[in-house]
Amino acid sequence: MKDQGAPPEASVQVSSKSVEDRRLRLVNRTMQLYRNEAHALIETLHAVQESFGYLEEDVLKYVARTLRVPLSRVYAVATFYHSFSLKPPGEHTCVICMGTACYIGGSGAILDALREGEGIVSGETTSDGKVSLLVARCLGSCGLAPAGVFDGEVTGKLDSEHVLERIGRWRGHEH
Amino acid sequence: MAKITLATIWLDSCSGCHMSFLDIDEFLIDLAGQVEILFSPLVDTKSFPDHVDVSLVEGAVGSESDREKVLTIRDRSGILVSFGDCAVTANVPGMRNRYPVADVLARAYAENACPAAAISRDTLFFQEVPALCPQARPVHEFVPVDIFLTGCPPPPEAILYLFSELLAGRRPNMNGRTRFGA
Amino acid sequence: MKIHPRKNVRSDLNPSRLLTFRIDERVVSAHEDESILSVARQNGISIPTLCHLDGLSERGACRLCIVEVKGVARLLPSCVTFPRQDMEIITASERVVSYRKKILELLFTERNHVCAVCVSNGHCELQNLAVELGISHVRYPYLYPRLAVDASHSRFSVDHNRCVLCLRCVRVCDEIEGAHTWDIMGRGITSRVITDLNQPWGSSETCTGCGKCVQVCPTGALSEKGKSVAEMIKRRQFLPYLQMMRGRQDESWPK
Amino acid sequence: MNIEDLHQIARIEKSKQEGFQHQIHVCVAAGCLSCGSGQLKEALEKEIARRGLDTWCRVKGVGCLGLCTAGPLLSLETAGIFYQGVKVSDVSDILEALGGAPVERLICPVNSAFFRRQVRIVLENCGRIDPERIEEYMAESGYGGLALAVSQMSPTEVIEEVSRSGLRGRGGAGFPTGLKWTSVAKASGLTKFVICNADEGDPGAFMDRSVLESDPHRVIEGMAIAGYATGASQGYIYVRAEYPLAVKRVRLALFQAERMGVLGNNIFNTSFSFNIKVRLGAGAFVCGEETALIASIEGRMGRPRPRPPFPAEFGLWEHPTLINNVETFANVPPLIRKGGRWFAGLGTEKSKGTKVFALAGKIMNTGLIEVPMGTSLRDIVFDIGGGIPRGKEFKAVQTGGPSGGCIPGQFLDMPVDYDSLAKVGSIMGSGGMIVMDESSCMVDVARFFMEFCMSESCGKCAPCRVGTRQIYDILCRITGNLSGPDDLAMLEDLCDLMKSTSLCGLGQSAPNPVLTTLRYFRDDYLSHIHDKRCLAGACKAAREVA
Repeated sequence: MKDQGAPPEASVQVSSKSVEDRRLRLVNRTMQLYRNEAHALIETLHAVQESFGYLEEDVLKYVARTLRVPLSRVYAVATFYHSFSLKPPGEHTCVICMGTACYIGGSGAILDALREGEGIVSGETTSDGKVSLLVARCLGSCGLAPAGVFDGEVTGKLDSEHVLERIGRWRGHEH
Repeated sequence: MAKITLATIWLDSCSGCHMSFLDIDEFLIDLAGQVEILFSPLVDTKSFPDHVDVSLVEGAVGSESDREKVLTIRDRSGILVSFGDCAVTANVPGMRNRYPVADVLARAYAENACPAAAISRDTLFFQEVPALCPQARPVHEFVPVDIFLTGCPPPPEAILYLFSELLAGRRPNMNGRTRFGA
Repeated sequence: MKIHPRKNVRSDLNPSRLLTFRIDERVVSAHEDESILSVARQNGISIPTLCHLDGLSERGACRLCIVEVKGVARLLPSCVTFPRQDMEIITASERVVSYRKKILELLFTERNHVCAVCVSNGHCELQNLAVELGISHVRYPYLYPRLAVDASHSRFSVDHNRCVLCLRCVRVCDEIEGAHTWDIMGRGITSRVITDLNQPWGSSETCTGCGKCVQVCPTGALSEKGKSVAEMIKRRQFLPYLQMMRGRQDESWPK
Repeated sequence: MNIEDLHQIARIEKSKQEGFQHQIHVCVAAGCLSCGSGQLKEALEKEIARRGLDTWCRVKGVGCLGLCTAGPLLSLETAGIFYQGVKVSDVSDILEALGGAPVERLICPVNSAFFRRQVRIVLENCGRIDPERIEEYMAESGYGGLALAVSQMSPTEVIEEVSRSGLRGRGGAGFPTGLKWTSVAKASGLTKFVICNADEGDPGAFMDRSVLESDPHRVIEGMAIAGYATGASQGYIYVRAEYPLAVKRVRLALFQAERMGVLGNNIFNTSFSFNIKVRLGAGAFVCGEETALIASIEGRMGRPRPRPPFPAEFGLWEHPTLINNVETFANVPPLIRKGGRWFAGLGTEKSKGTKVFALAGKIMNTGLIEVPMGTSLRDIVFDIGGGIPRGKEFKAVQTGGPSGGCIPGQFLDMPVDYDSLAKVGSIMGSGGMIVMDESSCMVDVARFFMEFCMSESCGKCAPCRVGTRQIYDILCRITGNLSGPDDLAMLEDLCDLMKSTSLCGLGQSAPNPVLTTLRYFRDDYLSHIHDKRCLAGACKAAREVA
């Protein structure tokens, strides 16, 4: 009988990665925590996203083998949930809240201004790789509408000039 | 009994539905006795008459000129029949709808030209022919349609049935006599 | 892909009750674990379906098999609804039929179903349903999405323009073939069936090339290469047999 | 830990707190943190240490003080004074004023209706205790309800108490909690689960986040009581990954609860054992639906499946599962401590207790409030909420998020409870309340919600997958003044289709914002369609038309 424990080729194909890439530590720890069971998939993808910044294809394959989840299922889960991204993020990340309160408060106009002023559309990264623009469903900071997150820092009561100014600074030009 | 007046037209289509119409063969002779064709690619008339009892519209609405025609026809027809899949669903002409018009023209008249033509993209926009709309759409998105005759083309039997019912003064029920892509 | 309780295997140890109820005024009797859809079909009453296929797990997703049950305000999908004693089911009320038509019309608008140039023209479940329900035209605007055709596999091709997202391919690959090459990426209107990591089918490492997905596909979305318009006829008589063989209790025959 | 230990910890904590003459509470919930309350707290601590005041004055980070719009907020517990919009530069003034006259320019009026008219059960500890210390929760009778339940009541008695209270699910639909617990308790099977739904997905709602950030132990205690009552020994908290602070505080609280022995094996020396794990959501609104949430915990795509079978008998990993939302669980500990009859004394005949609302939009006092069920919309919007800013006219209040509706001025005197809201075509939802003034176009609001539902639709059933897109397209055409004569009829037709034939609650309720705006604000639609003009002046013509 063939040993069913280790999925075939798993160690061979990703050995270079698992040994050298320190970023895999958090991923491995997460999977071990759940004894490599398939239901750890979403938690593991969170770990991948956190340590790699996005879901790299090789890592997805590695996760699929380790948790013994079909490749297509891993991809399906990764694309079903909006927290995960398959593309590397820009140097900086700007999240604009499009929750109801923020929308009523004018966050749509901020997005329009960003599109016109900086040529960025939500979900995309500027061609210089500096800034990724994301839209949040609701940050829960409705009291501060419209709100946004600049590199992890929540900021409230935004307006278009303020946002354009910050993004301009990140990209190294003035408005 | 007075003859019913008929108009037929093809818009954005291949004229196959009209060919299928001709395929009713010997019944054409019977029909000729009961129907007067006032306007059609099959007869030599330049302008659409003020009123016809029945109009068969073949083809999707693919250009501004098609749109104008269809509005006129609706205005001047008692019963408007969406004649064939292109009219009902936009069918094959609608397959270009996913792409910008300029790309479609370039693909058809430059890239796929044989021998490879030295046509630049700009010269593809001729002034002499009606400009294409961004999309080819079904007739009923522009005007109310009374009868839908699906099929690519609709089978001659279905066309014959349509006429025999209309001539008997009934509104034909096309269910089961034809289908999308028939 | 387990999304629904497995049917109990009936045996002397696990007897199932026999119920009497009405479908379209007709008195029928069936076991409590037989779906309304299956009982109706056994009694010659046809209910349109798209995602259901004998031999695969139920999904309850296409909503075409909805029926009315007396005393229940909501419409119930007959493929995953089980009978109760004295239940009164109406399979084709005016209300239900009008909803079925609308759902089918929405499906026609969702992708680019050009029957005239389709390999499955004349042998397509979507097309047949349109005839069955008497759909003469589609009242909602067509969406004309831009979708790809993947012909990288040596024997088969997938045309997303003709996919209705019934996920029979995903289920047959997982439940019967055991490969789970197919799944569905994204969500909502942007959902799309994929092989492996959304890579060309031909480059899939997991596909066994068995072709079951092609045979169960209700439309021309999955087809065999070399077939022209109207030439693709699906054969799927193997399915109930395979399901029976793979689901049998005693794993091997006495040798 | 036994019950005596619990009382002992509470006593020690109380006397420790009484040792301080002044306690300065700084709000460190997400709202105030984002206006700089973190730095403020640090500055206060430094300054107190520098002045050597630390023996009689203490700075404490607390959960949400409610009035998010005026952050950073600060309260002086003993003096009963609230300061608003406090900056680091105000620190020395505040400290100097301790014990004397308060700093006039920072004062936030506590006797205003915003504070006066609230009745706090779920939020009783919000803004009063440090959410990162279990001892403070215990000092406020925390875990007393669990102790009482496991040591002196049978599981059946606990459920009877919950049923007697008339508590209904706070997640939206308002299903009677006692009934839900009964069916899980009755379901056969040795393994059962309790799940706390903290996937607060409604845009414009932040009640659950605030409760988890401000008083996480209350939810944990509620879940443990539910576990005892239903026979479950494992719980899950499914929380949005977008709430990092809430996740952090819940994890810390779980760690403390396990260390203290109020979670784990043989709780309060009984045979009852209960553990809780945290699972992160990953950005899918549909996971608020029970069966989708279960699929997500199992590591799959959050696609709902047809019910029945209900999770109560066929849930997580096919075992009987109880799913309640954060606020429902948060109501349980006081309900057990004080009795179901006490709880039933609050609220209206069919909606008992209180409800937490997140007030936002065009309103003076945005923030978190808790009021008895049956309070009128007018009281909430104009009295507690302080009315509409800049002298604008009230237009509508939106409740229930994308599944709810827009309620016009004519219903302002309606009592807010499950049944009244349903009667006007909306729902209670999880408690988001967004106020709109005359500058909002209701067609645009409907379009906003439909865009939300379209991109959150899981895509499983055809009516929702394609229906949301078709409805969205129509609304785009209308707001862009490009609509045809049949569009309104088609809109109503598609809404009816989705309501009647969609698989899950998301699809069935997605048309509600459209239907209520069509019913109450038809003029907004007609003006766009016939006059090609936006009545509110909010819509740019022909924008974003697909």
